Amino acid sequence: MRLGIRRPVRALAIPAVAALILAGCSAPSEPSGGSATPRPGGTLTLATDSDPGCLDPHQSPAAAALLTGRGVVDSLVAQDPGNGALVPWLAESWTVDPRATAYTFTLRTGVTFSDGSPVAPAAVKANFDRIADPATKSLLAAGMLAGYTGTTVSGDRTVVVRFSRPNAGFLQAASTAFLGLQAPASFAAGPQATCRTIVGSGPFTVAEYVPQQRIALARRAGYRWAPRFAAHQGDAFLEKVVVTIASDNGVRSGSLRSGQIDAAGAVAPRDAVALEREGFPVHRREQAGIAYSLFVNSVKEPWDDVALRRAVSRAIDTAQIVKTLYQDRYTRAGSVLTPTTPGYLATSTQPTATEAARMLDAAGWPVGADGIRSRAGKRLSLRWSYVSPAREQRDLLAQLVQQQLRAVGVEVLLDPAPVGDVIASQSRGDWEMSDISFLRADADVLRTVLQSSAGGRPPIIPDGTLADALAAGAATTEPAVREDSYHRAQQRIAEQALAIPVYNPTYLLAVNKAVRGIAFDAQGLPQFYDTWVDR
Amino acid sequence: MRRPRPGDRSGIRWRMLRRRLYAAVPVLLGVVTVAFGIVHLIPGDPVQIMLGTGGAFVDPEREAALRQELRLDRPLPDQYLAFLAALFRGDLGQSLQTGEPVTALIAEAAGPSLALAGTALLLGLLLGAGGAVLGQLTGSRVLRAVLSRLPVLAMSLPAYWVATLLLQIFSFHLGLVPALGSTGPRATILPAVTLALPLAGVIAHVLGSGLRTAERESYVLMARAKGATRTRVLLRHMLRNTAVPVVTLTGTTVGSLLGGAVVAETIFGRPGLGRLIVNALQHHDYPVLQGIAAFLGVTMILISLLVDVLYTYLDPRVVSTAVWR
Amino acid sequence: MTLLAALQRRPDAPRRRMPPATLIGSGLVLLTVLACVVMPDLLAPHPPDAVAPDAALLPPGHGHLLGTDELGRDLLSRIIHGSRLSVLVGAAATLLALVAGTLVGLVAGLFDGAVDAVLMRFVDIMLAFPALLLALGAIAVLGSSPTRLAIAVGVSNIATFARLVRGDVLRVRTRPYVMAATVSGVRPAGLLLRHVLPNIGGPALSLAVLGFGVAMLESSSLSFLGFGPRPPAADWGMLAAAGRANLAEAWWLSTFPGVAVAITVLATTALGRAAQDRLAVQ
Amino acid sequence: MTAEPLLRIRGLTVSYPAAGAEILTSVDLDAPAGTTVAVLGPSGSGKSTLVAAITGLLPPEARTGGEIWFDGLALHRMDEATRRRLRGRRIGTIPQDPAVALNPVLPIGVQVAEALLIHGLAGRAEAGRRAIGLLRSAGLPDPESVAARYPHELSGGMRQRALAAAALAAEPELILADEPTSAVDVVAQAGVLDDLAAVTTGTGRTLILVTHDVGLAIERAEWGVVMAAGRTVEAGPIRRLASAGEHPVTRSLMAAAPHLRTARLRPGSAALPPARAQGRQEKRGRPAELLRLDRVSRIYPPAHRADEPVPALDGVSAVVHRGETLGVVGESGAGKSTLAALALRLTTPTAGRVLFDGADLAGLRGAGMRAFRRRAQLVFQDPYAALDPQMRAGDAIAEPVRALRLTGRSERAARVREAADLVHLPVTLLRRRPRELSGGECQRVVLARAFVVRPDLLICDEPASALDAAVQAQILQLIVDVQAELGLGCLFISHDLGAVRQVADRVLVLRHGRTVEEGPAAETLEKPSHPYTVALVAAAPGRRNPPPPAVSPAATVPPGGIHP
Repeated sequence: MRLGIRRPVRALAIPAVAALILAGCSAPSEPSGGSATPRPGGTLTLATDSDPGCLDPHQSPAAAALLTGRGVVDSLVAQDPGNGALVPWLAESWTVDPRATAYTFTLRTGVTFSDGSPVAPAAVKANFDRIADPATKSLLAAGMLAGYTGTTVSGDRTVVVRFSRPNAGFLQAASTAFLGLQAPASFAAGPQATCRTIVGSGPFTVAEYVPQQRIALARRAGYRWAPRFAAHQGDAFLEKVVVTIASDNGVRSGSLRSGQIDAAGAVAPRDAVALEREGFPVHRREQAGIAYSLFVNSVKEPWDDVALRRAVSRAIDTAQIVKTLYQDRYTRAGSVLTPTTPGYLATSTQPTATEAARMLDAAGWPVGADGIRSRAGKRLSLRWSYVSPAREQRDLLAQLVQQQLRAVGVEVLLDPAPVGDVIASQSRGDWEMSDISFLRADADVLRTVLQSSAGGRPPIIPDGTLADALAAGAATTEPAVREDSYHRAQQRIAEQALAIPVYNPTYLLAVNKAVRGIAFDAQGLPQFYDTWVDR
Repeated sequence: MRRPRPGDRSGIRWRMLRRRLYAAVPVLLGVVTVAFGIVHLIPGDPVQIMLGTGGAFVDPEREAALRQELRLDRPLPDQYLAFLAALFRGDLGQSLQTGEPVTALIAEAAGPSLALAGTALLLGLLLGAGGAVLGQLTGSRVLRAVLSRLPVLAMSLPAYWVATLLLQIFSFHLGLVPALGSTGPRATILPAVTLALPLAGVIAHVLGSGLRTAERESYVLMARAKGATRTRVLLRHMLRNTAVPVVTLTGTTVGSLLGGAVVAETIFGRPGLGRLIVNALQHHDYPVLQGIAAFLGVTMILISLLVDVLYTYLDPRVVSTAVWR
Repeated sequence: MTLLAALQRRPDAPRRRMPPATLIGSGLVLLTVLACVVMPDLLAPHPPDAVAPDAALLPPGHGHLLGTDELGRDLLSRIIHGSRLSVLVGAAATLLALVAGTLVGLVAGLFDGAVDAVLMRFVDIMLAFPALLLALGAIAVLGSSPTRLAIAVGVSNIATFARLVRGDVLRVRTRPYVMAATVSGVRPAGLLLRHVLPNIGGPALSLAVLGFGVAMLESSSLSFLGFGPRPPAADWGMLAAAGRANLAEAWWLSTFPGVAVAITVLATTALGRAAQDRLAVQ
Repeated sequence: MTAEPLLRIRGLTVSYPAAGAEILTSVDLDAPAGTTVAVLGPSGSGKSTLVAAITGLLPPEARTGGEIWFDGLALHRMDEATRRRLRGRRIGTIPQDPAVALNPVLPIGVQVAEALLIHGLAGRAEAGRRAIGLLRSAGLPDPESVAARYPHELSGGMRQRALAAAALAAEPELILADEPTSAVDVVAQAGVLDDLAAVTTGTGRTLILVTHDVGLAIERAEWGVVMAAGRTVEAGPIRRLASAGEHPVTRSLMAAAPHLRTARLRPGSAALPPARAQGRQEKRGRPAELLRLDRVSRIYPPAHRADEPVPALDGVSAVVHRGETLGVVGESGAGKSTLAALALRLTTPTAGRVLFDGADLAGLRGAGMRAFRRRAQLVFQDPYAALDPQMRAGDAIAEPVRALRLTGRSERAARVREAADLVHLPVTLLRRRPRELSGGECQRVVLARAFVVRPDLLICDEPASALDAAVQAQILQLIVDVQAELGLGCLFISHDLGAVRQVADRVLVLRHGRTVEEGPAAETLEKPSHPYTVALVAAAPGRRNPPPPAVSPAATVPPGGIHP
């Protein structure tokens, strides 16, 4: 789950305008035998790797909050995971003014929250006002409403959401659960309360939430307003969805094997291979946004020398990494953006150690006695502080990279640290090498994540040329212009070796044969509205 | 010969207890102070970390506001006094991460922790005492030898290792107990066993050597000289005399069972104080850390009081020595 | 640290002679471990950090006695090199705890009244926290590195040593021979050096041997939780932790490091208890 | 001797193959029904092992041989279960030390009733009632409350009585009493033995009285069996053994028995080499006052505010002159040890003054203090406890010299050797550690440590009571000799009137911290005036004994007697 944050580095996630669409969803062939027609009823038990901490997507930035939140809250618009198009949902139509500062939604009728109250313009206003209100301490959603000046109710079906400055990303953002609509009545109890349970208009309701343990969803009767791309209309098939939290990979896959659960989310590639071998269908979804990439701080001596950065990027054998650590279940990154991200442009070159070594020699860093290059008594080394405990074997990845760079005479000092410390040092700009992966279905992520210097944080990539390109992309809603500027941005990053793309994060969901109708939403998270159990 | 009036026993017990209570006060203060101290020595800025999760959207005003709201802008002494005052009101503040009241978080985590600790304690006592007693009663040299070595073995096994193995064998391969579901009696078995093993070892070791010592005591010989069977001697005479150190240990162990079960909790994905602590450490969640430290401190002190009371029932001498020293 | 408290020998406990086989076995184990600590490079068949992606996750055998990890590194070699961290940290921690603890215990035991009261309160306070927790706190303050790990573990165990030593001191102090020495005009310092220390030193030392095992368990647990030394260096706790990720496919990864810890602790414990019986307070 | 003895032992052997030790090599014993048989012998002679062998409570690793017949039953062939049914039911045992023989965590009543319950002689309630009766008949006042109490709440004497009650609960025919009174005050001692006598004589019961206290044996038993080094060396009517014992061990035992009539030991005798014998006379000066306790009181602060303070010593005055011995007698808790502590300034009086050579001890500091330490020395009750287990005998003796900086390193050795042969301690033993020495040897080391600084005042706290009669005699003789030799003033504390009589010139009788009577030893102990003293003297064993054969103990038994 790249979307949103579980702890540190995914810290910086923001969804945005979806443009192009997420291909690369290879669903395994549904097992033959068993009935083909969906069978209502039954419970699906799913193990996932992290606890949202707070269920309310308005507040929590956690991807985990979306996994369950999506089933409970509906949004004004829906993003078709098939083609990424934004289609009506709670709003049956909408218009945007040219400057992208005013969005007018016409609401669908007859829609009610599970507490019985109607999804009316007032409710929409209540939701957006609440998100924007600092008291809500919204860590992510508020950012999606950047420049929000207010919502006006015009007529019994129409609302206008206004922004002080262009917010081209708002529409797609409105399709995420982060800006989903919740029953205003539930706000009264204050932010704490909605962390424990949320009330929406979705096909499921929150039946139980035991932090660090499980979240149970119950089917809501009389659900009539599924987005059109859904496989069926009406009530969800599943009577109950129980999401248990098990941070340990082995535990999740082990539990699936031993039949203790029906589905294991965020499966480790190696487990996926094993599970497939044992006949468990594994659904795979490559995600959009910033590929897992390494960054060398280009303002720190001596790494301000582009030659060195280039050498390093050539020396890192990403093919070996994805093969060794991810059994090619994750693909090599071709650019700082993943292929499924709008405006993606393959930029990466073939890594060659010999070439890298040559470049380093040329740069005037001879290999020392201990095999590490140095110049004027200064060793050519990089301190890399990454988050521990690491996920996706990123600790091993770090050690592999360390060895690969050592081979060309670059010393890497690994410094695994608690989340807090890593973030702290990043916000101080006090880092030499760091890593980020980051989901968002829009290239604008490059600006908000790598460029933004908000909160006094020095940008991860301070580069004028890049900044201009990204600014251009953000200023317009014109697809052609945007694509062009993002291509320039990626070229700039590649040629300056400002980022070293490693792999494309991918969501792996393993299920037992009885589970049918697994679907992913546009963000790449599994959804259970169409899911049913064949037993 | 000075001796308490026979009837006076319970009175003495309470006097003694009161004295212990007084003694506990400074310890308590110390505990919370240490907690406060350690927590504030931890490098790193909690606000930065909190806002860090907000990513690109941090604006300086909100940071300052937060700082103020969390009293982090005040000098340390002020924070300390505020902390004590709040503590006195039973208010442990709010988590920097979730904003929930710390008391709530602790209450939440304490449940599973207590369940686990309780089960582990029970298992440990059963296994440990059982092993020691069996080793004492059995005629077979072999069994006796084995039982006298097992404890140290049990103590030497790293918890993380035992836990992982148990999980593999019993949950995944045999599928006897669930690895998931965190709580509930069946899911508590494996973690409980993990914690119980070393505890059982400790108890068996202490009880065992205690019994071997008691065996030579002349009151034991006297009892046998009256014609008592080995079993009677063991149960009626030796056990109660050797119980005291075991009780002491059990008491001191509870703390590590409650707060020190991090490893087991991590591996079995259980909620609990241990994980709460580690998580709080990683996010510099001062209030939570202070809260837990204070909570555990109080718990331990209460337990040691309980243990003291237990002594007075187990060993009449304690009552008198407590007063007639 | 109740574990260590439990291993303290009751003064009145009967002496038990340990079968020589056990002692010899333990001795050999420790010698082997020591050898690994002193000259890992000579004993390790492969360099510990050499990755060989093509040889990833090989089961035991095939030129890798204990198999290989996800990066194709030889597990045996990593364990051998890991011994240095594990053992040295354990030893350093124990030394710290022993010295500091003994000091506190002696002072508390010798000067009754205020000094004793204060010190013991202090000890109570430390004992009120589970050892692992204290260590975690210390780590959080100090930051993690082998040295700091050792300090953290050591600090977390001072209280226990202090407690135990004080107990011995009090017992020795009240013996008639100490009174006799006083009558003979021996000054306090003399009492301490000539009578108290010799009579508590033995037990304290043998207890330290046991403490070493305990410290190793504790420190490896900390590394297991991710507060260990910097990769690629890895002590046994870290190795076991790393192994868990792929336990289903590669049981050996976390099994063997765990075994290494277990047998080392077992061996030291055995020797420690033998020593206790020799040096027990009469 | 009557037809078939109730207990007949033939060629009994007990050994520990593992340790390679043979404790009993050959023991024969006949105990006619209805009689009292005393088993005598120095410690280490195997008396207690014998008792354990009869009850069948030897440690599992022990190997036994020979025959034990009890009322026609072959105990030596009997299986554990059957034998267990005899224990407590037909064979009762009264163990040695009442302090540890009672289970500290069970009420007295329960422990007394236990035998009844075990052998199904009574139900719970019934047993409880009978326990109280037993306690009453054992001579315990207010048995109901005693039954409810715990051992630590009773005095030694009461405990011993309770033990007897427990042992006799099931009315066994054979009673084995192992040193039943060695740990009790004289007065209590007499009481317990009278009770035992009461239950045995006439009731046809047989009592086997194991003891090292010959006086007591002579007084209480018809028959005697003397053991030495694991074998019975002589047996017969006790009086014959006393008057005409043949075996040297018998004779030395008898000789060492304390007798109130025996006069104060005279210095000299074989104990002192002639060389020193002369030197003695010169040192005799006219007695000058050495130590004076002037109406001293010592009040210990109560452990708890609620209790009233308890005086351990209350306005006691005493004087010790050079070359003279003041004996202090009284039960434990009478304040004897407090007196010693005050005299040595290990504690300070809460009232009154302690003067040493006219100087008030309270004023002593630094150098003055060390000077005093040199001149006043202490000899302990338990020699093993008084020596640092880690320290070699030689170093222990040297310690005061070193601590007080009396001589340089070179002379020190000489001083030690001198002190050693002053107490007849073989120089070869100086390299040993306490646990490698016998009780007698240890006590010699302790004495040597006291003498090495050539003190003026010697304070002996029960110096011999932990030792065998034979060794005891030697130690007492030694003290007397050295006192004469060095012209020591001596404060001799003991509850053993016999011992006091042998060494003291004057006696001070203490009770509950107050002086009861004081005067010249002979008069006070032979015609006591104060009723309490009368009771004490009456209780003391051996007052009806015949005077001993003229045998010098030191001549017949090697120093230190038989090693444990």
